[in-house]
Amino acid sequence: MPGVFGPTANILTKLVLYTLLAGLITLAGGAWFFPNTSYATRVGIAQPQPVPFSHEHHVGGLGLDCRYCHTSVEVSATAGLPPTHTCMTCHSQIWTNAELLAPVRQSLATGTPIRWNRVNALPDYVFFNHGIHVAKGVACTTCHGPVDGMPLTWKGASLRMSWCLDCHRDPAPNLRPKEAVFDMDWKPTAATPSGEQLMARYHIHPETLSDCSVCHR
Amino acid sequence: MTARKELAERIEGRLAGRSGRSLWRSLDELAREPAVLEMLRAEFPGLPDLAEARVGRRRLLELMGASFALAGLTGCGPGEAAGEAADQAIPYVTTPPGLVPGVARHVATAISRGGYADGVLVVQQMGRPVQLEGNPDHPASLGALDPIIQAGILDLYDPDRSRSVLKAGRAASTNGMLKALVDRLPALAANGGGGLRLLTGTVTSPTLARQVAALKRRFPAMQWHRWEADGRDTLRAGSVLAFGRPVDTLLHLDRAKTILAIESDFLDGAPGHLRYARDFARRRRAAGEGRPEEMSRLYAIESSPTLAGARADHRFAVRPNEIEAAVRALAAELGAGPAEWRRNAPGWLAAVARDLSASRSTALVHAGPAQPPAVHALVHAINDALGAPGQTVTYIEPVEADPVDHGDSLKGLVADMAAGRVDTLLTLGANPVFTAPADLDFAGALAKVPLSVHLGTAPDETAMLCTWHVPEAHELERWGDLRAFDGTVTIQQPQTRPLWGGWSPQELLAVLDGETRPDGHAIVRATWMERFQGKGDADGMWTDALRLGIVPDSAAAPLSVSLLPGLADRLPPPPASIPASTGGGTLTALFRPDPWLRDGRYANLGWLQELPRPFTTLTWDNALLIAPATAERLGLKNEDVVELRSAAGTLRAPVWRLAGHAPDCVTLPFGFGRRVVGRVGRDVGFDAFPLRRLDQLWQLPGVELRKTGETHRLAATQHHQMIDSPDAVRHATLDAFRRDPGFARSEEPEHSLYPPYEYPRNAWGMAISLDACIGCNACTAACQGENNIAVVGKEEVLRNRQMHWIRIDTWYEGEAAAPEQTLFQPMTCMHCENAPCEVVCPVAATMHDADGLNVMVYNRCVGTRFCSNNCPYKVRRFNYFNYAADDNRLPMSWNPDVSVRARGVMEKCTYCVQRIRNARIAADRENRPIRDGEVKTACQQACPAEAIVFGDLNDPDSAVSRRKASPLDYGVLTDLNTRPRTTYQARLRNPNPELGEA
Amino acid sequence: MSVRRGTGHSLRGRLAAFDDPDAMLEALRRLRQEGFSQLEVYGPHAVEGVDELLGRQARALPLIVVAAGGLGAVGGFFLQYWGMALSYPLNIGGRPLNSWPAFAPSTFELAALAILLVGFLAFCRFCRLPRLYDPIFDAPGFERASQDRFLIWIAEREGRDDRELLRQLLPEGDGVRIDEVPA
Amino acid sequence: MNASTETGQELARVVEPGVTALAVTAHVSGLVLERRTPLWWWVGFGLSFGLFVLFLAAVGWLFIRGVGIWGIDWPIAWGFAIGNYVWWVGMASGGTLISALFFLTRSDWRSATSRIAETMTVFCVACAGIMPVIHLGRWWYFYWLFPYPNTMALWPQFRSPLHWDFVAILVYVAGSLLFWYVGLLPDLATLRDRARRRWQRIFYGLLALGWQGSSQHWRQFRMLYGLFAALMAPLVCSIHSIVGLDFAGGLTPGWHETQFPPYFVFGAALSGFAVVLMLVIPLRRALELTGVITLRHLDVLARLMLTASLLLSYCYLIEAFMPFYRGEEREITVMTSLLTGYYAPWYWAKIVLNGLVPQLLWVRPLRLNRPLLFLVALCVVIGMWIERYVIVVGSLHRNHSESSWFVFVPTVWDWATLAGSVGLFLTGFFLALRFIPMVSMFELRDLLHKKQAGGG
Repeated sequence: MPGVFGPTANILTKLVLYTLLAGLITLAGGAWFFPNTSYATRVGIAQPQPVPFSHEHHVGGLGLDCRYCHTSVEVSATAGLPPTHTCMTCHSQIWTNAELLAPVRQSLATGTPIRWNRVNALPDYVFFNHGIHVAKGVACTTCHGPVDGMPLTWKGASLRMSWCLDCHRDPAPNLRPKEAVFDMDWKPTAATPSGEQLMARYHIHPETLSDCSVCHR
Repeated sequence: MTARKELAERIEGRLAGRSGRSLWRSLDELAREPAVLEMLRAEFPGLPDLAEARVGRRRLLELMGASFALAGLTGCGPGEAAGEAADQAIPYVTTPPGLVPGVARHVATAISRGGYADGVLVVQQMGRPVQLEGNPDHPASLGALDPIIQAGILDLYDPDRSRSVLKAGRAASTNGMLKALVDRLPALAANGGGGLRLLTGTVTSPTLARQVAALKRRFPAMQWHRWEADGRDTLRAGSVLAFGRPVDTLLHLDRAKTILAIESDFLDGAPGHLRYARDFARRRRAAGEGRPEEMSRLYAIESSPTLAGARADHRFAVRPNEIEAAVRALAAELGAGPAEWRRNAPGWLAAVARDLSASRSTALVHAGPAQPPAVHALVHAINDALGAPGQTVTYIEPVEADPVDHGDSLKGLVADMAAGRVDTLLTLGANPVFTAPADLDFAGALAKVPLSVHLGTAPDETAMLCTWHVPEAHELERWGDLRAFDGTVTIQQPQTRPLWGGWSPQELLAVLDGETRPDGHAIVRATWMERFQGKGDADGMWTDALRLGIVPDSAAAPLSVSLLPGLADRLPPPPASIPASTGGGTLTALFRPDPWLRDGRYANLGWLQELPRPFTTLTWDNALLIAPATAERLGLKNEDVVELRSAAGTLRAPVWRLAGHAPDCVTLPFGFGRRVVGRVGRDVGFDAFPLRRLDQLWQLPGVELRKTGETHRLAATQHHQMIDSPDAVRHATLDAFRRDPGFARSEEPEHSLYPPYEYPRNAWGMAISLDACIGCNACTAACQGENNIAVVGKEEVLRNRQMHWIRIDTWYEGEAAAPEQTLFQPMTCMHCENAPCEVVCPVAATMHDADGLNVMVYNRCVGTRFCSNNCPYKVRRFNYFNYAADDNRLPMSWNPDVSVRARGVMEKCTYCVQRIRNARIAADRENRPIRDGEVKTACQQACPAEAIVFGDLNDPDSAVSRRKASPLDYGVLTDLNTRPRTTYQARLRNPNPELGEA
Repeated sequence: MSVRRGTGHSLRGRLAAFDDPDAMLEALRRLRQEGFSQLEVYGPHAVEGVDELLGRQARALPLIVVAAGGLGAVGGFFLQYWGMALSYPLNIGGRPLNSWPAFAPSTFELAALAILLVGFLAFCRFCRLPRLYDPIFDAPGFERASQDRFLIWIAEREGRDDRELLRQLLPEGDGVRIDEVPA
Repeated sequence: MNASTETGQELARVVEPGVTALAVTAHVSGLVLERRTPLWWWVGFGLSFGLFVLFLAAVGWLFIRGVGIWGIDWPIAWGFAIGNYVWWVGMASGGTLISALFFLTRSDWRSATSRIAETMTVFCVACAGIMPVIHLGRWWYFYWLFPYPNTMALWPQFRSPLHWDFVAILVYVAGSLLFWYVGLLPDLATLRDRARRRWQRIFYGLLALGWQGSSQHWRQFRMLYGLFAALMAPLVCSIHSIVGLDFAGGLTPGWHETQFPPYFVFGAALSGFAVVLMLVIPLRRALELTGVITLRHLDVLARLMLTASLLLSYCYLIEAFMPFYRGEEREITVMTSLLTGYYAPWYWAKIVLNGLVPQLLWVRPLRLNRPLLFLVALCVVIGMWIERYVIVVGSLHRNHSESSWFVFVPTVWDWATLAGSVGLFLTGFFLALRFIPMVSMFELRDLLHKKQAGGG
């Protein structure tokens, strides 16, 4: 009685086995790389907004200071979104009937706030505090990217736990003098103190910064 | 009792809306009908958009910022802690002045309890109140708070609160109500307000008093009635007996060396009890702090256990009728009464009397509101004989506005109503249909009143039976003023726009003055401008008063009153030992307010329902409390349902044997069994009011119990109590302490295989003084509020799944009949340095941080529950279900600084890490270390007795380090080498040598 | 071309079937004496002596397995040490970062895992499994090799005709028959 | 006397006279290949499957609502799930011990029973593996126990006994599966070659991976099998020691016991042998295997069970004695409450079922009385579940903190999960009965050959 399988069976077996192997490898690789794709992190992907507000224009162009709109960034956990009122301080004077700004005017008129689409969102169990970061010389651009170059705002960094930890474990490279925190195009000069010096100056102790309770309560 | 049954039927009739189920159902359905919806919208700009989708906690914060209307009373808690996808950020249109998003503000105001003010600081986040803390500047709270006041925040956000005007129990328009009232005015004006009656609870509000006075001028014939179900009539009457005039008595426990508490409520419920607790505890702690001579001695005589009794060095559990006899005998002993009173005095009395008179002028006697006027009169006499006035007690003008006898007042009202002499009845805040003595049949009389308007924060029994119900603005939503136990005035300022519109009593009263859109702010301000006039800058004083939370030096001046002679003859005859059995029974029933629900007004607050009652640790139920011996005699076990029969009627109640309860009497806590109440308070406990009669408000003799054979499961949180001093609770007498100061210390295993970790920055630790703890549960409530601890409900408590992070363990020493002493031990996470829980977690969801906190990371927890098994203190709590989501509260009422835990996650005390972290951030921003006392845990803050101290162990001068330096300091289960950061200071007792080591 | 051990049938040969393993052994011995080197034995169970006669041993497997165990242990321990002490050092209940005693059980288990997996893979490799098709399966009566017959496969020697010799060596009958194996 | 000598000879025989290699092969493979599925199979499978559906229902509801549907409370946060896990994994040990340990000891009686035992092991381990997962409050995050690089930069906490356990069960699953499968290879080849229906030839052909039975195959096979056996024996001990450490690693009085590792190994062995007996006794009749599974086998298994029971009883004695000897107050509290308290009935049930009942097996006639033997085994299996229940719950309900003492009351869902897991096991086992040869044919061939050689 002849055997069950023909010669092709062996080739097929090999084929199947190697495909499985390849599949496994791709899966693993995917699992490794996917989280860091901009698709997963949303980094660099501009968010549509009810009003196409351009940081590029307001910050890069007009040179508005971050704090003009994000008033509470130095004292509070949240940087604070500008109330409609803030927009209208200027836009009651200029572009008073620009089509683009209709929602803003309407908001002020009806007293219903503008619903912006969130760009940087953290889960409820993460407690981030802007005030302390600004106070310790972490610049806006360090996390939010070159905001002055964003026609529509996008996410500057993945805001992943591992990403946070990178800096919390070794802050030095990401520090700059307090005064320069809001400076969009700041470059370290020979005069600028090193990260280590800044850490000393601002009493930053990395050994305490990777505690879970720093961000989770 | 027919009247009651009939009442029940009538209420049911009113409730029988289209759904036929409950008022709320019918209202919701009504609200879904476009027409009604339109009408309601017109009425309330703040009415929620019922189509609002569910919103997470953090999102809600922003929404809140936008406006309350947007907040969307989505009635659902947070779901899985993950952030929602496609979420939005919603800024203000215009930022309210002085508001910084994400930064908490503290605003001073006051909340009333039984009419008296407790000063609070409201913690505001994004312009909404999220928490209540005590106002340190307020004499009645001194920064502490009791559970009831803390629950005020829950009350504010209670989704079952009254949302619209009701006519005969159906949603109606405010204008209709206004019209009805205003139309009545001419007629009233014509007959001088003959048929106009006002019914309130205890009122201390100067504004309200002013308004009533004004109204009286306009309608001379109108009358103002008062009814407070757990009021203080007896004290008032007592002072009238003694001094011929009503006075309030202030206690100075800080000066009292020897105290006699006659079923006194000075630790649990009396106006100023927080203050009293602090003064008392300070003197109790004295010995441990090296001043043994200052330690006070407390005697207690009582039938139904009180917190004061639990802290007494000698506690005498006696039958109710024996109390007055004892007090008379004591009066005689101290020369404040005829010698024949001394007859059949209990043996211990002489010794007590000697001790009292030995410490003249530092002695103090106080009796609780359940004691008859005679006792109070005698107490005055005794205090007088002891030279207490001016020393340990001071008398002041009654704080209550225009004090009257509530009983008589209500009786008169009902009589007139029944006789049809009342055509307009305004009920402000009170709920007489539920709380009035049964023999009056208030409901029956109410039916005869053509126009009855009820003002209340929730639709209650009275609201259902009045022709109109008006939603009352919560005390955090309105302007008003209140006086504290010592007369200090606080001006209440609104913390938020009324969630559902709502009127303040002042505003409603103003309507009678013809104003149809009265302005509460103006009314209250008018009062004070008037008073401030001539004292200088009135506006400045007004703003100061608002800022401080008190009107400076508004406390009442001491009053010098003298005993009228011949007290002995004026006293009503003492009750016969056992009154000629009226119901055949030989037992006496004692009516006492439930410690948390009081007269039932807080029945819909989950925190209070689930907060264990002192001694019994019962939740979600009241029970007929009875002495173990008596229960033995009657063959009753816990949870047996008995039928209680008396002349006043019968009722069925489950039994709970309570160690230390006096024999031959039973305690019936009232405040449960509400008929018309929100989702939380529905069908909880039994209603004791039906047995309460005007002439027998506090005790009902001639009661008998019949076993029904049924049982009713009672949800207690502690199942093993009677034990001879477990190692965890250590105590000794003052003498023993003098002989061996270190008695509490236990040797710790010094050797460890592990190299110790260093905590160079801070080493947070806690010290809890059993000497100070009075077992009031304020810490548990505070923790629940601060840390977003969910309410789980009776079924889950029966499974022993309550979530409280800090619990009060109760222990008895001695035998059940008359325990020698009751010990309270607040138990919470010890933050062990060698934490057994951490090692066994397979995912590192719990670990130590650099400051030595035992940290719990909820979002990492997978729920193996090994940590709970391995925790020797059993202080970890597990979310067996999605409790937070099932909790009946608005999303906006959670504390935004703390994660709301999801299903399947372990949780526990974190030493309020969110507060520590905020302090750390503040300190780091200023590049300075955290100051001692800068971080207060919620439990520490709320504790009236200063039993809990928290701070940095690295700082030798910190309060906590000093506490731990006490010789009484000891750690629990340290033999396991857990090295707990929380330690206790042992309890000391100061017994009278004459009475032996009782 | 040479015979690939254990399987090779790319070249012609003959298949001698035996009912009794001892007869098979006897025959095998004779074949060896006659200088037949390219032989393979098939049977429903292992027969003592065959390996000796064919001069083969399975030395590699145990060595590989032991090596795998060693690597598994080292890797396993390092994984734990890395996670607890290097990658994210945390103060867990005051225990040392390198709590080696606590790492011991997992280390053992991981070593075992390595042994199991590597052992199985190595086994497959040496037996060249899976190999669903093999010409030998087509040999008539080969299916009995997994039931009750013992087969000796004798490779045809280059340029020699052993038919005669084999007929002498392995007389047919009494449970012995010889078949030609197609290439 | 005649009769007894006869039984004497019977007991000496691992194979009844007249059984030939081909006959065994034909019969065993026939069971799988030709024989019409018998009624008893359909009935048994139907019932098991019913229970299995119950399991799915229970777990489904659990996933919807949360572990709160169980009776677990505070302080007793572990309940049936853990008890069941230990129970199942304990029974699993039976197969591994018989086929691995007694392979090393070259015990000839092992051959006929090893397959049944190993198959049992595989499905027991499956049941065991599920329990810890559904036990989790957030089961959907169970993969956090795997040490894999992640965006949170976090690792599992390797110090936790639970993590040891996780690793151990993982390895044990892999081990028992491989051991079982490798042992099957030659038989699968036999089936492949005997099969007539096409699907059977393909099915078994694929499973057999092209096994040829060449001397090369056999050589590697025996080497590997030997190595695996040598590994599985310590492995099975290690996993039960680790399960023991799950408890001993905690400081709950009643758990914190240095003797737990061996304690759990003995317990596992006991329940393992018991469950093998429970399967073998009916199967040797149902599958007409009396020829190869003789009274000798039953006798040996019975004696093994007795031995294990004695070992375990010794542990019970120590467990009860130690607290009083140490005078450690809290341990005394636990022990006394076990002896006299709420859980006393369970405690004594475990003593009787695991300690006393097996003592019957001292008497040979009782050992040979199959129904009785079956009952004894059943008692032991139940007894071992109770033992785990008492260990998990009994200790927790008298923990260090008196104020939190409480009891555990199982809910209907607890019982449903337990019963359902039995269904899961039986469903799998019945399927195996249908498609897997229940006796290791090649080993028997080997055995018979040796017997002939040895002139047996």
